[in-house]
Amino acid sequence: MADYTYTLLIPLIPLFMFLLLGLTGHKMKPVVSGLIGTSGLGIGAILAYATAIRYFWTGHVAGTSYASIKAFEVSWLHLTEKLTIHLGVLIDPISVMMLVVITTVSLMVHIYSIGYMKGDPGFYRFFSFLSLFSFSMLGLVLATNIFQMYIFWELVGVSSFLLIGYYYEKPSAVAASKKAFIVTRFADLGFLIGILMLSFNTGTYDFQTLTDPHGPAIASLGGAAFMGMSVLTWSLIFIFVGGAGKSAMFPFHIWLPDAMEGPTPVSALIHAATMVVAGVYLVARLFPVYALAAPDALHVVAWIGGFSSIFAAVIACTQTDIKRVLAFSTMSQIGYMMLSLGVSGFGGEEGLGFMASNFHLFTHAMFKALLFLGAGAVIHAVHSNEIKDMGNLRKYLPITHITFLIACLTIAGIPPFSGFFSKDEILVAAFHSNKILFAIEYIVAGLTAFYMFRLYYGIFWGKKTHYHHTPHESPLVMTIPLMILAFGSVFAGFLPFHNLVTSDGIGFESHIDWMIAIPSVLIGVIGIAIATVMYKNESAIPDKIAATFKHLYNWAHRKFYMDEVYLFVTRKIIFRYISDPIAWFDRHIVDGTMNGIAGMTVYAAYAIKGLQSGKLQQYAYVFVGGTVILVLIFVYLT
Amino acid sequence: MNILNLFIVIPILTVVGIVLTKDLKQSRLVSAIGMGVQMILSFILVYLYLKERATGNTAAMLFTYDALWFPTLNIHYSLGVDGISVAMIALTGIVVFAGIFASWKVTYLPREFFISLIILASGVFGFFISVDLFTMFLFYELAVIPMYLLIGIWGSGPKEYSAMKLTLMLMAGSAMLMVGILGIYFFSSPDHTHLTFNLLEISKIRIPIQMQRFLFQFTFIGFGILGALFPFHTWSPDGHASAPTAVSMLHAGVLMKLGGYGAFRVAIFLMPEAAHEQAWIFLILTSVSVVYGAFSAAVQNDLKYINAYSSVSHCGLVLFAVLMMNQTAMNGAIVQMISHGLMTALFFALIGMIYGRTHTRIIQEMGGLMKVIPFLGVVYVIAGLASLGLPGFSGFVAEMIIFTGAFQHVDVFHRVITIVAASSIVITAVYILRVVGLLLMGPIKNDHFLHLDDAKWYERISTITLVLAITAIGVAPFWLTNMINFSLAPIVEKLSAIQITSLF
Amino acid sequence: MIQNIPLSYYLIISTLMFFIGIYGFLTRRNLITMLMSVELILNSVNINFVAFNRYLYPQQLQGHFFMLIVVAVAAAEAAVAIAIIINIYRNFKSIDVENVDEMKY
Amino acid sequence: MLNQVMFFLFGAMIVIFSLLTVTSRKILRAAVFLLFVLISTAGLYFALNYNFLAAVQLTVYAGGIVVLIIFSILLTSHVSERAVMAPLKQSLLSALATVAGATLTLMTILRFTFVPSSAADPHFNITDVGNALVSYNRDGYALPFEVVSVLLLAAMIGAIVVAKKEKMLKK
Repeated sequence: MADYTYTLLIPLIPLFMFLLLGLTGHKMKPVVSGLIGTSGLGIGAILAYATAIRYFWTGHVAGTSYASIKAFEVSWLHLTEKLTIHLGVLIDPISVMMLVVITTVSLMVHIYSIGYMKGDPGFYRFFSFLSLFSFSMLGLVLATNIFQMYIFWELVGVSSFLLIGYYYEKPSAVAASKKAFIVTRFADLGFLIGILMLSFNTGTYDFQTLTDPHGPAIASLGGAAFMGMSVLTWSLIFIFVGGAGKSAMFPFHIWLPDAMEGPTPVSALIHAATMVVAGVYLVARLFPVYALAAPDALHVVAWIGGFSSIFAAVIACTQTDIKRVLAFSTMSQIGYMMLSLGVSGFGGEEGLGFMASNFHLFTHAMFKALLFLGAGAVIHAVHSNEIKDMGNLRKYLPITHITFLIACLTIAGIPPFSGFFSKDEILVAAFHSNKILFAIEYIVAGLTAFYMFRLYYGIFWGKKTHYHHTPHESPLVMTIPLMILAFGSVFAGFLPFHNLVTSDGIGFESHIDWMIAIPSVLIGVIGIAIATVMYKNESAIPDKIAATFKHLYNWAHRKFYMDEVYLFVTRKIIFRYISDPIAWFDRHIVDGTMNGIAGMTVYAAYAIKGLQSGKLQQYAYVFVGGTVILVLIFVYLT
Repeated sequence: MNILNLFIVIPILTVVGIVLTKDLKQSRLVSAIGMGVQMILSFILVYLYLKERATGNTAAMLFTYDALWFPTLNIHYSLGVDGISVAMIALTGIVVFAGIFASWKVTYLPREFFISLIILASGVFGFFISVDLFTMFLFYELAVIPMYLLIGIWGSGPKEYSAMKLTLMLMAGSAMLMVGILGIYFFSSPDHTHLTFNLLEISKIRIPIQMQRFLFQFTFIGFGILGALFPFHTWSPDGHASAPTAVSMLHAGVLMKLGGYGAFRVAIFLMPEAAHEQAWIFLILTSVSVVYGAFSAAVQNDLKYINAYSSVSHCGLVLFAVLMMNQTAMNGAIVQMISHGLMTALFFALIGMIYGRTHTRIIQEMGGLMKVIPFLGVVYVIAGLASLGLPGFSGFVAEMIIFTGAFQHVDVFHRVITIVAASSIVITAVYILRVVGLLLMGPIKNDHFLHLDDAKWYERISTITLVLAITAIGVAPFWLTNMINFSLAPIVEKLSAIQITSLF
Repeated sequence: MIQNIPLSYYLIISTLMFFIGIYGFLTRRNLITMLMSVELILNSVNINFVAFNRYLYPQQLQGHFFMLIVVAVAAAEAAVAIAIIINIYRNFKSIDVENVDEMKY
Repeated sequence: MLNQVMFFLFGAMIVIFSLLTVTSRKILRAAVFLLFVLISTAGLYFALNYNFLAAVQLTVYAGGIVVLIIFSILLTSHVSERAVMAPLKQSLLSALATVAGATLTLMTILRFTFVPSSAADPHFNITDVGNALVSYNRDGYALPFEVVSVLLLAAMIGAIVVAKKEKMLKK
């Protein structure tokens, strides 16, 4: 077995960069700090590629399954006799794939940010946070056990919080960062409960032990049943809640659109390509347990994914902030991945959905990062997020235009771009499992094509907009990452994923099912066509349609009032009906009781003090009366 | 000379030294040196302890020292430490040291201030090294009493009220405690011939169950009041809000730990049967504390109140874990004590520093401070993140050990209540982020705040010491937990020897 | 000679005198009259001592001496009390007991 | 027979004059009533054949204390001054307590049967009393005698000190 210990360096280098930049960054020149951060990621990316090539090709004996290798592990915290938290590096197909995704996108974002964040006073802070995020994300995907994953899961959440709130003087950014953290934190509670239940029942945190099809975890799948489902199922559902929180699945998705308050490269890195797919990765990581021991939990995953994908797609059609459109699109695409995992079986052809999900994760990372970075370039040029402030930009931003178009075609599933391949696999998997979900996915495919081209036309074609100063193409340091990612978007589809990333590590034959692919392409094309008619040139059709379906439009535009529901729950219920009464209760009832006791003591003291009146005859009276009563009691009443 | 005696001697010498000084500069220098030595001494103690254990010494208490003090009642001046107390001593050393630097600018009666502070500290040290219940109680009182002066004289706001409230409630706790301790004393010998106050000797016998039922409540509530057990926690917000910075630090950071430590060392250790029987009541109370404190903190507007309620929540978790009575949860309780001690001391230090600059503690009146005082801002964020349980800081370690340990309980009731308590991590995030958002981020609301100075060197010493300690535990908790585990093992063995009858 | 009169008659008289004295002590406002009430009380006790001595232990002298001592104490008490009363009168210009209530709280 | 008459006469006088002492509105008159009470008590002692005691009663009480009281009355109030009486409520409550106490005591006394000593009438004289008073033997009263002397001395000095004028104190 090959030695992969060096992979430890992949997360550790960004950590070192974080500490270096965080502690000494304020003394550096901005560019230097940017270059340091980027170079750290560069080394990481090279190591990741080397690992991937070694693992999948050069170091791999053809025809055998891809083993899962514990490259490194130390015991960190001993909890009980059975449970010990380890920190380590686990190398297996999905972690290697994620390594490649994360380092690639992160590197691109680093390079891009050198241009994008130029002149920002917190330059070094930005790069140190990016490094922190990269470290956490890499640690997450390399986790050897579920607790390590939880640790990095939290770290990822915090770096996301820090980066969303990067413009900390902007109240909306602060609010968004808080929202993101708290919503995901709430979901993480579910994750934690899931971990506690899972570890209580299986006595291990270790992924290899947990996911071993013949291991104790899956063998002990029974356990006490609760509400018709085994405890294991419940624990897996709770764990999925954590994943749903990070991956912005319904109903935890509300933080994602607001998270767009962060700098655009951050949105590209965290809220499009890497962190938000952590939920998918989590389910994929525990996939054998889900598939073999708790199919019910997997159904939950599938339905939540399916619902989220169509829900987000509908909202995306009505949003006017380009980053929010992309955010909902992200949510929709992650719904795809979740659904794909949910409909998958375990092993061989059965595991098509698993493969498709990871495949889509891979391609999605490329094209969604590209879309965000492109959007960033546009925003950089026009200093606005709103579609209405844009239009006809294709002349000013040619490179951005072309790369953006490629990304749009990719996400719409037009062959031969990579999105077509991954999406097709998902559709096939869904088709073989559940026809309703399959139908949903068809609709979503159409909607996706529609809103992406609505966005594309809105930005690069459409109305003639007058700009205060002529928009100009971004510098090379920003456009080169665009081009590289565009290259990835186009060609990533040709990777033989079905041989590399499978549910049981054994490759299988996969081919395009044209009976499913052709209609899906057609639907995509129809979506594009409608968008072309409506948005290519200024036209009144969109407004008319919006007027016709006024209520639906309003509902979708307001994101189905989910924010309001949450606000209601937090502001009204939690703050007004729980916290405020508790605080009041504490100040007045609990503390009042304490003060009351003190007050009674004082009152009693005053009352007793009054007896001491100085009136001699009163004393004598009490004395006499007391004596009489005592005599009465002791002589006659006893 | 036994090293433990030094923990009493050095504060006394320091106090004498301060008496001899003339002004603020000299007295704070003497205090800083004295407490610096004390801190180093506590680290040396940790080192010596580990070394001693490494040589295979498995006695329950190390470095024991015993002198007969009052023969008629068989009271001894008896010292000794195990892994738990060593850890607590290290915590105290750090917090006191940081506290001295946080009160660098006390101008009103500085000598008296430092003397009271150090007497308080010596009480805490004495409490942790005592093996004899009587001396333990004596030191406990020694730690509580100066609090009245410190808050009543150097406090702010309604300081007389707060000082009175705090002292009276803690005294009520002491009264219950004294009943408990005397009760234990009179049942410390099965044939009533050799009554003793010695913890270890008492632990070998079995106090009659009827007495345990009665005494357990007294001792547990007595210590629980100091450990902010719901509904006896209300001294905490008022007391902390009025106390001067260093006192808040010491009080929340160390003194409240006396409650948890005592509840564990005296109440549960000596009366395990009653503890098992009555744990459920207190588990409910503590889990209420945990959640309730967090919810209360979410709507407070005064920084100190927020932190005081947060302390209620976190200290509730300590007692909660202690009551779970298994090795892991108890270990977590001790780590949580240390972690919370450091975090809350850091918080109070920062609040004091911010208050010293802005002259307000109402969060709505501040905003955007990150831009003007970046050092303090960053440290505040670190403290906040540590408090809400971010991996890499001590809070996460402690909470995770507690929750994992508590969830290992065979009883369903205990597991359910663990989930209830665990839900506090979300609410904690809510109030911490609320403060961070309102205080440090957003636009600056008051022009006066534009010209604030960032931390001075002494403030940096204070905060950096604490941050380093928090991070050290967060990154490498294993040495701490191992140290604690070793000493916990016999205690837990004793506890688990008892037949547990499930309540539900 | 004494056979015709039972001991309890003496006791009844002394009891009545005692309680009349108490009544006086409780109701008179003038300190001197209160002192007089006290004398009544003491006197009633003397009657008891003497009567018991005479009826129950005629051979012994305890009753005598108690009575004598009480008389002496009463004399001393009266002397000191009157000194105090005069002093009070000097300070308060009154010997009404209602006015002398400084010693409180 | 005469004996009984004497007893009832003195008894009635004691009760009546006691009542008058505590109810009279003129202070001087109250003092005189007190004198009568004390004299009647002396009469009772005579009836009991305790002549020495009766004599002491007359000289010390009637002669000494009452005179002292009358002096002080004259010093502190006007002869014609009418005493302020307690309010009705106080009187009633006091009467209630007093009557209750008296009833209780009387009930107790009457329930108990005293058996008078069957011994012969004593025939000791003043000499015996005097001897016993200064005797330090088993039945002697030298110690109480001395104690009372000291007490009287102390009272005397105390009374002088207390009653002395401020001016004199300052010197």
